[in-house]
Amino acid sequence: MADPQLSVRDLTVRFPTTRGTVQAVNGVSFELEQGQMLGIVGESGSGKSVTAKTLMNLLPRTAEIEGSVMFDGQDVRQAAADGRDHFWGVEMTMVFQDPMTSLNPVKKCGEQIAETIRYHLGQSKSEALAMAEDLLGQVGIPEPGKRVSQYPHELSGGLRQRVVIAMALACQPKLLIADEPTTAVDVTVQRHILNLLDSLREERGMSMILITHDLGVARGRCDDVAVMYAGRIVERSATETLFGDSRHPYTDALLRSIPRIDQPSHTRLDPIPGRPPELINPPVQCAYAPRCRYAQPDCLKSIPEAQGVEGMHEFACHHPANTDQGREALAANVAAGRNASGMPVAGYAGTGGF
Amino acid sequence: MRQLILQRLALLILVMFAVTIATFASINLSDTPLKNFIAAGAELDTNGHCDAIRAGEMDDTQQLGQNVGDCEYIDRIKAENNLDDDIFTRYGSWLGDIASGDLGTSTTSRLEVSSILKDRLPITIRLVVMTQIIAIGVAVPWGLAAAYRANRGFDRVSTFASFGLLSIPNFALAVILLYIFGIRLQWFPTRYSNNGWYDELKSLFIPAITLGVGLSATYQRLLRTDLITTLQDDFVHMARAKGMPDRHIMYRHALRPSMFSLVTVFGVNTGALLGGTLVIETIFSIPGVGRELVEAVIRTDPPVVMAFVAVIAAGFVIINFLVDLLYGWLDPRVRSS
Amino acid sequence: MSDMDAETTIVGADVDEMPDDAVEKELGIGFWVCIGWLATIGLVALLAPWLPVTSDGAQGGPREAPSMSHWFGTDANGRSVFDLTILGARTSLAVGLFAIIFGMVVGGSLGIVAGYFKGKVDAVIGFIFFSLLSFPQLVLALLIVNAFDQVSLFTVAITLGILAVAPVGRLARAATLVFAEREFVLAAKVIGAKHFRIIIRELLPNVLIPMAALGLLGMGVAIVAEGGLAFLGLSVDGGESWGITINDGRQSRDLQENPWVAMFPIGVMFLTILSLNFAGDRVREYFDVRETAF
Amino acid sequence: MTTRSTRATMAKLLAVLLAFTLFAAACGDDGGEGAETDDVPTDADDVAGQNDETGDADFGTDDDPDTETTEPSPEDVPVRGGTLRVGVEAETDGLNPTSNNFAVSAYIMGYPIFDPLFYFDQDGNWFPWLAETATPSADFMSWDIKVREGILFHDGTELNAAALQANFETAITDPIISLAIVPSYPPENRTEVIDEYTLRYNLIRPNQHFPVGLSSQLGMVASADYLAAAAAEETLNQAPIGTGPYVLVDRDQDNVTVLERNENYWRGTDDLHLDRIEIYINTDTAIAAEQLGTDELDVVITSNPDATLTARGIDGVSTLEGLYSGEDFAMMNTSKPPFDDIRARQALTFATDREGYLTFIAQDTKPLADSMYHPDLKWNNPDVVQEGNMPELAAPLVADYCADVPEMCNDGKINMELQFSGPSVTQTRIMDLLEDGWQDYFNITRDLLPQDQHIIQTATGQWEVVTWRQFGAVDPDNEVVWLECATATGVISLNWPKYCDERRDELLFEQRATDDEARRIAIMQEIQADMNAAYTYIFFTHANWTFAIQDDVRNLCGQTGPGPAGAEDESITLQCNNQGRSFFHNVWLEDAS
Repeated sequence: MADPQLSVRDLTVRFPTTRGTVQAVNGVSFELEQGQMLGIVGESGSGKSVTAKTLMNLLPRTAEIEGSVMFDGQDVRQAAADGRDHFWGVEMTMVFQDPMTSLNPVKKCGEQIAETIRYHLGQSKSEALAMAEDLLGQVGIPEPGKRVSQYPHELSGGLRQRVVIAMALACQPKLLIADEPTTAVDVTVQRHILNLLDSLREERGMSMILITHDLGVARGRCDDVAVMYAGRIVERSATETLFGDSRHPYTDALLRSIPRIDQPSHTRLDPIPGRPPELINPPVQCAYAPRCRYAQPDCLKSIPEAQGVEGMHEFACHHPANTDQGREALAANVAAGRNASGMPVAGYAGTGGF
Repeated sequence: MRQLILQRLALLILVMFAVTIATFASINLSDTPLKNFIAAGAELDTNGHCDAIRAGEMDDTQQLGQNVGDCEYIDRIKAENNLDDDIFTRYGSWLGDIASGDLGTSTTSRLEVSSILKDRLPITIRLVVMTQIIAIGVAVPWGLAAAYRANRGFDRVSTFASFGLLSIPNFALAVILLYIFGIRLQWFPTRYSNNGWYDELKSLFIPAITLGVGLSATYQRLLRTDLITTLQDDFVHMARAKGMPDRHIMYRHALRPSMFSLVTVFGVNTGALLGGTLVIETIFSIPGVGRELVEAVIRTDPPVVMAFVAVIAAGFVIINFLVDLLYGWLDPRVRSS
Repeated sequence: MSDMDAETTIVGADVDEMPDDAVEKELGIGFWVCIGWLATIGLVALLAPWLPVTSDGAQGGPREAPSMSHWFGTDANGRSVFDLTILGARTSLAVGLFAIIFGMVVGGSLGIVAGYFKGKVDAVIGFIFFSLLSFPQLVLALLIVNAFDQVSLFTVAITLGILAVAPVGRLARAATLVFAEREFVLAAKVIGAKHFRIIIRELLPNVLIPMAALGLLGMGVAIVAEGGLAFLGLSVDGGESWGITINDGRQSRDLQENPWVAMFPIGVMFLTILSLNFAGDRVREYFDVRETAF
Repeated sequence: MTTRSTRATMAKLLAVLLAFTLFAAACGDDGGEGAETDDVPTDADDVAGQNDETGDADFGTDDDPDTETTEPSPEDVPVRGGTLRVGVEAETDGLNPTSNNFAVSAYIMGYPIFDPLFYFDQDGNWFPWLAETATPSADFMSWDIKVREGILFHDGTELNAAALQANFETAITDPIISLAIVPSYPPENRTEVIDEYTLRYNLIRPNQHFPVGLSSQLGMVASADYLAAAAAEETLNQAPIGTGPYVLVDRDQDNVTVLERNENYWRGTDDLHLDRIEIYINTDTAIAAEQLGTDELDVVITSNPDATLTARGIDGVSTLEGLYSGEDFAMMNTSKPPFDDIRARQALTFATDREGYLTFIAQDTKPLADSMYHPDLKWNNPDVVQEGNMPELAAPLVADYCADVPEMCNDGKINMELQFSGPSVTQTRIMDLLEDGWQDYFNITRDLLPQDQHIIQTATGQWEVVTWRQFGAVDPDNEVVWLECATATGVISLNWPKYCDERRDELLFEQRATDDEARRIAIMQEIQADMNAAYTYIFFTHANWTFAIQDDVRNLCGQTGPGPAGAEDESITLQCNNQGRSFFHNVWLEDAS
């Protein structure tokens, strides 16, 4: 097998603060083949956005980064250190969640797209504007000629997100990272946007990373899904595998929080009891244990190593769900009415129908 | 837009009234030589000589000493100065003159106030413009550099420096700079001169620096704070994700949306500077609005004081109006609302 | 009245998982150093009548260099610059303090009333503030001071106090506008509390914080303004202030041959203004008050 | 329109008072707001030509070791061209000699524009300049002044008797200037045109010194057309038209007044070396003095000790200091309490720190004064000693006074008001110093007034103690006006302290009636003793008007006026540094290119 287009190895990101060092990302590894789509799923604070921003070289200078990130045979971190030009925006680019804020309010839409083209591709202003207009058409914006000279505040949220996408695609990037691209737009346009991204990806043979807190969004679009929790990838596999046969109790909980998994969710995740852990000086234990229905005393003693089939289905859990070991642990906790760290545990109302 | 202009015009007129009435009242509170003179005449005329003279019963040259002190003279001055009118009547007549385009005449030099204004105002305007160019020219790159690496070495040093600059009273700075650059090093003239534009520019340079230094620190701090906020905005991340170079992002993306506080304070200061250069103009012997105003107040020259104060206040209102228009340029959202 | 006091909304940065570097707020050592300096100067000024300092009569020859007997040297009239600086602190600080208190009491009251009642009251008070601001500040001071026969400490303080009214008032108004919409105020209204009570009990304590920050900065401004008046020869008649002493020693000959006359008071004044500015800024930041236009 | 003429009148009123004042006192030390018109014509009895006094007081002195004077050396070859930049202490309201009061700065600007009818030679004797002859009647009750023929004003009109008359009539009907002249003339027929070039002045008292009065502002002759125009349009007071060697080309008030060579000057232009003269106003004269060092000015004229000291310290600059330019003093108003009582006046005198004044204020640039005459002058009474620095003598006097007049006292001290002009650093310093000396015996209220108002309040008697500068006239007869009883009453009193002494009046008029110099000296000495005993003046120091000059400025003291008619080439060397006044028409710049 050829080298994957993107390969992240043991990525660790720390932020020193006055209160201590924040372990935002901890030993994250994954690969992405060209033309594929990877979903990174997790709650706020799971490290998914930090991971994306590491790839995009958007982290504050105070961030301490370890591990390697290779893209098309190029060392991304080295490129960042060298301040390489025409890499981001051309090789890879990113779309942010809120189209209201990702467009500069004081510049015309066309101008914002054109400046990228002018800078990276060296086109003249008028050529770039013409290309911008063309791009706007490609992302399905009606009357692109008019939109070019409009300001962002004159467009609706959905149109704005399309402008952002057009902007991101301006220089034919090989990899697009979409960070919660639909959370901030109207429910009715969410699917349109996602479908647009999907079709654009296919048309252009572009790779994509879709970052979301909503497993439902990932389903049916992503080839692979990585679930992140507290800075680590807790489970990673092909999408269908994950949906059919998840191993990590956290994934399990996420799946259970989606009422109708075959439809894109427009509801927020039902809260999993408890809160994500502090990332400053975390205890040496499974980070999910305090909230885990399966947690056993050994979960509080060591951090579980990744297991399973490398590159196919990996997970990091001492008592994986949907295994005998997991079922035993769960049964014990349900019987005890609490898990190893004292969280109350009751049986599910219905049996999981996976 | 039209409504805004009309509203501003109304405000301008109201402010003009408020300011001129206050000025008129306070300048008329001051003792004037004239009042003292008449008071002295009245004091000496306890035995009613003036009445006798008015009645034609007495030869006026023999009374009250010198001929200027004679009753006729005093009566004439009183009449000519409307000193028997109340302050409202006198204010009214001043307004009438203004309305007919007559700013009056200086009570000492007897020059037309309009011609004094015509001489003085351009000098002060040039000084203010230079000051602001210097202040903005320093503050913008400085603010950008500080915000670019906020809370790092340069920013910390510059924060410290800006506090220092803010805290030097400008008269103290004026004295020090005048001494160093004017007298010791002799790089710049020690007084205003205007043999050609270059010469004038040179002579206004140190005064402009003096005024501009504190301002640049003020501006820098405002710009830095706003820039740091802006730099956390998504569109900045977006621009970086697009691979735009940092310089481009700082100047083309972050700067303009971060200029609201700066522009507001810039406007206020421009207005304030028109009337705030007086100490500096006095120290550097610049024949501008401020110095003339100080001298006119001290020598109690009401027509000059009134006209100058009115012009400065009008300038303040108008500049703030322009700043409001500038908001529109800065942010299209303001424009359309 | 204008858009200048429109509340600027801070665009929430999407820090997401990025750690919030907003450290626990503290005033920091710099703040306490500044307060220490201010306290020292204030104490010295307060105790000056009981200290062995005098401005009466020559303490030495004219323009003597600093020495053990005259730490800051002597001025043209042979008076000790050290003594003058201490006595000047009395005037300068008193003027600054009084001016800003006046500004806070008058401007603060007007601003709160304007912000609370809004409508016509606000329009009228706003207009007063705007007119005061459009008056060239030092000229206004000049006019007022000039209208008095005898310029006393009180005259100067009141004059500079009047200058402080508009800036403080506008800040108080803006802060009141914000707090007047808060739940606790609305709740008080609902239970039928009297306006006066709401203003005093609910609004004042909240509005005081930004005012205090501005007050520290404003005191610095007032002290500098007094110096400006002194430079125009219109400060306290026959008194001592930093501005007066600096003005006495500002001629180039003095700067060249006896710089101590101007430089020591400039230094002390600078440190004091710096302390006020820095402390004010820390207080502002501590209570998260946005930097205002004025 | 009404308002304008009103203000004009008001301004004139002010100027009147200024015209009377020889003072500058108050302010002269600092910013030269001083107005000095000392040449008030009086009925002096010295006969023209017999003026053998050598009281040319205002001359570069050699009694001060620091003083250097620039003496022209015979080998000096004049250089033609260049601009002379002169710094003066104050702006003048205008330059119309018939309606603006002339102080030092106005003379500096005015002398090059207007030739005077008469001026003084090096020995202090008058000689005719624009005038050709001055012929008194036998009883000295009238004088015929004949002007030289063929002289044109800058506007092309001719100087003749009619022009002279126009100047005189304008001046005598001007509320300001008239004050100085009206008392000497009859109400009717004051002047008569005798012929094309001769005007007769009729006086009410015999006057042997009549031409002396025409050496200053009153002797400057402006074009008649100009005067008529200026009467209608007052701004023309800023654009004077004379016959002088330089023409006004630009005047930017409070900044600079620019003069250029008059290429049609009646004496020819060969000796008018400078192309241009620029007179700059700089109220901070210490800075002005520094501008010599920075080569921004060529000459600075100042009475400020700091400026004098600064100038002395600059390489390549020399000073020409005039110590006979008048006296600095404090005076007391005897027309109202507390200083109507000699005990209060004595107490104030004794408590005065004259030594402090010399050390701190004068900084030894000028000597202590005991009377109105410098010891070098023959008029001086060497036996008169100004008291001061004896506070111990003040205590019993104050106690005594307060026992008698308790309502004027508080806490055993006499209440008094100290009036001074400003704002001015030097004035404030003087007040601080005086107050330090006086405050143990007096409760002092300060009254800081702008210059104009200070003068008016003083002239109209609304004061108690002021500081002043006065005296210093070449001829003692010119001091009569300050000292006689006649001017001690009325709304305006030139005898400021309002102190009337019949005996002194007799002496003053006896002096006026004689040309016996020994007798005049004896009289003046007696008057000095009387003044000393009356305790109305507390003399501090003699004044010092300083010309600070760059070394490349040549011939300031070698300048000449025209010789007798028909022999104009036999030029007469002029008196130099006359109380801060000077001509510049023969000056040249060594390095002019």
